[in-house]
Amino acid sequence: MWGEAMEGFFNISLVVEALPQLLTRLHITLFLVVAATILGIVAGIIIALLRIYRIPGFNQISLLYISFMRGTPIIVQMFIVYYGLPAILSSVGININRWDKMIFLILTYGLNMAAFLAEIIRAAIVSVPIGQTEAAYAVGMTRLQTFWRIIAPQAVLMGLPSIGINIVGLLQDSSIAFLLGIVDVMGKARAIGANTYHSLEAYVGAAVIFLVITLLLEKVCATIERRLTMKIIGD
Amino acid sequence: MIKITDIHKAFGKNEVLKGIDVEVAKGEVIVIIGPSGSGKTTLLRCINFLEKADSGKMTLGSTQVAFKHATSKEILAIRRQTAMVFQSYNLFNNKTALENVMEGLVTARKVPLRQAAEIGKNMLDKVGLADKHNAYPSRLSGGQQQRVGIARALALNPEVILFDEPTSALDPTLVSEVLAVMKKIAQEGITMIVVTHEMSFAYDIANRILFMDGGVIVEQGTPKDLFVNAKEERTKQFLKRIVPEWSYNI
Amino acid sequence: MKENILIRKVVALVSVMIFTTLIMAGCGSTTKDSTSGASESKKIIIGTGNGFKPYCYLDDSGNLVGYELEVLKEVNRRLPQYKFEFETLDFKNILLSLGASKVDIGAHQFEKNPDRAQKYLFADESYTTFILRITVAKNRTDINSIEDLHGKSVLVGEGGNDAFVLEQYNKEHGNPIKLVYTSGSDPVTMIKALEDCRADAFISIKRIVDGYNQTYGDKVKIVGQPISTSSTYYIYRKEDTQLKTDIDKVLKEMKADGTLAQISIKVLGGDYTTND
Amino acid sequence: MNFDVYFMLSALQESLKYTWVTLLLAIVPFFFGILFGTVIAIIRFYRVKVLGELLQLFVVIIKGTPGMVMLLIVYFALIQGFDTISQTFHLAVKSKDINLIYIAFAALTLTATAAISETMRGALTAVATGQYEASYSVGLTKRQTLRRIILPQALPVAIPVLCSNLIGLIKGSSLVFMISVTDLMNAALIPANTNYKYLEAYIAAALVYWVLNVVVENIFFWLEQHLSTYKREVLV
Repeated sequence: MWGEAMEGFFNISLVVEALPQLLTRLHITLFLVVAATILGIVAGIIIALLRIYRIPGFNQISLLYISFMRGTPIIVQMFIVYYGLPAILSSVGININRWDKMIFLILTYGLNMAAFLAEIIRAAIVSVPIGQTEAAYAVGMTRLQTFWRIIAPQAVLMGLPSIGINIVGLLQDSSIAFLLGIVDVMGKARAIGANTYHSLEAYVGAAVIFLVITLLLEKVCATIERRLTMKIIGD
Repeated sequence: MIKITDIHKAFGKNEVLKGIDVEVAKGEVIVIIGPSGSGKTTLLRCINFLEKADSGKMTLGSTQVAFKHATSKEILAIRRQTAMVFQSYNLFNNKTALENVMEGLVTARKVPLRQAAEIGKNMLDKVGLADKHNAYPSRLSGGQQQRVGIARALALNPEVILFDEPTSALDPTLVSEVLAVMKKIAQEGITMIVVTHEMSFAYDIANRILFMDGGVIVEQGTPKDLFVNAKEERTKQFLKRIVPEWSYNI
Repeated sequence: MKENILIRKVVALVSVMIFTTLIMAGCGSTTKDSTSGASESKKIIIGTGNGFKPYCYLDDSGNLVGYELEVLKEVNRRLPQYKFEFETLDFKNILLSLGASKVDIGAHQFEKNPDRAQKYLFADESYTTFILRITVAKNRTDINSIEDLHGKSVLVGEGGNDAFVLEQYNKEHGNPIKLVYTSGSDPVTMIKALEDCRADAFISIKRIVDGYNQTYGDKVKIVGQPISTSSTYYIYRKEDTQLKTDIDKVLKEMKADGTLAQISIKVLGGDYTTND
Repeated sequence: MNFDVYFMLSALQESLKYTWVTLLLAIVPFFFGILFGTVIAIIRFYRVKVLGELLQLFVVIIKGTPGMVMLLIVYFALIQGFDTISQTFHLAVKSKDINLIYIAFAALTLTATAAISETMRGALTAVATGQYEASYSVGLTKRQTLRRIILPQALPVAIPVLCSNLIGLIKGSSLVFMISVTDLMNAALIPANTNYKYLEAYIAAALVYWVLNVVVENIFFWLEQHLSTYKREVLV
């Protein structure tokens, strides 16, 4: 009875047929996620450092920024970056309006991720005991050396699980990038749906791909975490 | 009153307890000494079923259990006749000193609230914390926390209290306040099994001292038997290493 | 002082990384589908969709195809002073992109209405007709006209012509029809809703409904007279009157010499340039 | 680009009318998510055989599936399942009688359950093992230990993450539009359909979301302070 009723709407063999087509667009999804992650981590570190070093006035700005990024749907942020940013920049004579869409998407997802990561990174850096800094100074390290050689490696270990969760979240969020016309995995699923009217099968195919990437991401994060733990704390 | 026969426990391939027999009479104070890794703490934890021993039997009062096959009902029965004081205190972080002491009474033993509070206050007074009833553990010093831990054990009025290195996490300056409390309750005739590195204290309060090494009881006897007239070479070696610490105090 | 050096170094590092990312992004982009033209010609970006068969959609190999593309390619052939490039966007974002000068023409079967004309410049010359009809489940016999929809619930696509027509009708008749907004891009949920009697009808055009029935097995049908006959137009920014005039002129020619009808027959399977 | 402030205000008004739908769509799944998520977390934390592994699989699958796909799958599965059952038992009630919002609840609850179960598992891990040992040593049962000692300590740890979970739900609930439920985002967008002023509509919706989420954050901050009295004392 179930099969009968679903007939015409869902055909599992179409999911299998959709998979190879969807996989041809996997590199776009992955590129977006990787590029946005790099941008997000770097910008997150900067915001975190500026807050830790209490750059005057920056605290308020960054709090507002983080609050907005956390508090509004990413789709709105996408529109603001894609449409608003060029409008603002064009008023000072810079025309970025016709840049590639991918750049705006990377900016959107990267800046969004930075807001989430800034607090995680800040907490991770602050959680390294003060004694570590003192010990580093005591053996004659400079401030920069202390940060990169002593504090950062320990902070990474603290922050890594949260960063992993955020990357998985970013992957999920990337499923609306097609709204700007990017044909990534989800965009391809929609295109297949529009072409064949079998959208459900195409979406399920996309979900399978997302699921596999999520699993791989989690595995990679767990491995890195284990390796780092062994390297820093010892077995 | 407590009788443990042939207890074995291994962690993987590492055999920590290699067949130990212990018998404790009511009111007796037993102190277990020995080098670290000798299995002292494991023995205590097995008695309270915080670790599950691989084989052996135990009789506690009227309860008789085989370690390996104890049912959860039997485990609960044993736990309700024993109490434990931990090295790292393990006070309930979300409860005040008084609530910590009352928790076992109210929840486990179903003692009415008012009566439990009465007992709890008495016990805290007894360990010298009359003014700290409503303080949370994070507000207390290590010594104070450990005294709450002792009050919590006492309140349950158990057949036996197990002390697992109760002073080794404490600052040296705070050790004496805890030892004083323990000495006081030892004199009240409460059955105690104590694992400790405080030799002079052991000498003071123990009715009997067990020396453990490599998972077995090497030697046991009164403090004098052991500290002055040790028979076994391993005992002598162990005591020699720590002699400077205690010989002055005797 | 040291703090400043640290920050400066970090900022420098980041700038390099962002720059690299941007360059990589530039290389990675493959979404533009350009038509060749003379090198001195003016570049015009067409904003269209990629999920509306048979007007603008992606074929199996991911190329943009459909009626919108074919017509504009022909237009471009006749207007060598321009060089058309196609940019695909979600339906709603085409208009946003037009307003933000990201694209120069909107081509996604847009219908004219006064509200829209306030903000954008509509062409005078249409290039397709859009005849909307009521679509119901195969076994329904009680609905045959728009009056029969009073008190019924009708699925409408957000931003679509169907929604607009019914909203107007409701405005004039005191809201007799219950409109249920859907994403519109997923016919599966819409047809399922009709089948389960969750909704009573939706509004569509005949050739699309035929496509649904081919795909899902005969589940829905068109009933009654058309509820609206309208045409679709290109949309421009207010100031681009020259572009609009040029294209209008070409469209008129294409209609006169039968090219537009030919394209329609080839792509849509019938001449839908003047009637449905 | 000319920005129509008046239209934005009218879109704001529309979205305010539907804010309660968004709140409902977030709070109901959040509530059930905490309920089921905590149970799953406890089962996985104690490594219950078979069931624990099955639940792990469940959590992974849900976490890895984009919300939109989840919603569509639940929509079809629920409607179909419901009609199949009602036909089998010759019930008069049909799936069309169920309000679509319940289907949205079901789909969002699945998402919330998976996310919150991870939150709670993390929080349970954060409670030191000594707390269990102490509880057992005073004779508490496993269940008593969990309820009276472990959960009260895990909850304050979980609160900031739960807050993020709830905010995620509030923002993510706009997907229900896929199955024709109107929430605050789509209420703002509907008037834009006629005049194509989508940017104004999106910004109006964003403002409502922002205010809503700032309020949620403050409530949770207060809750965290309140629930962890025993921790705060050390700071005073």
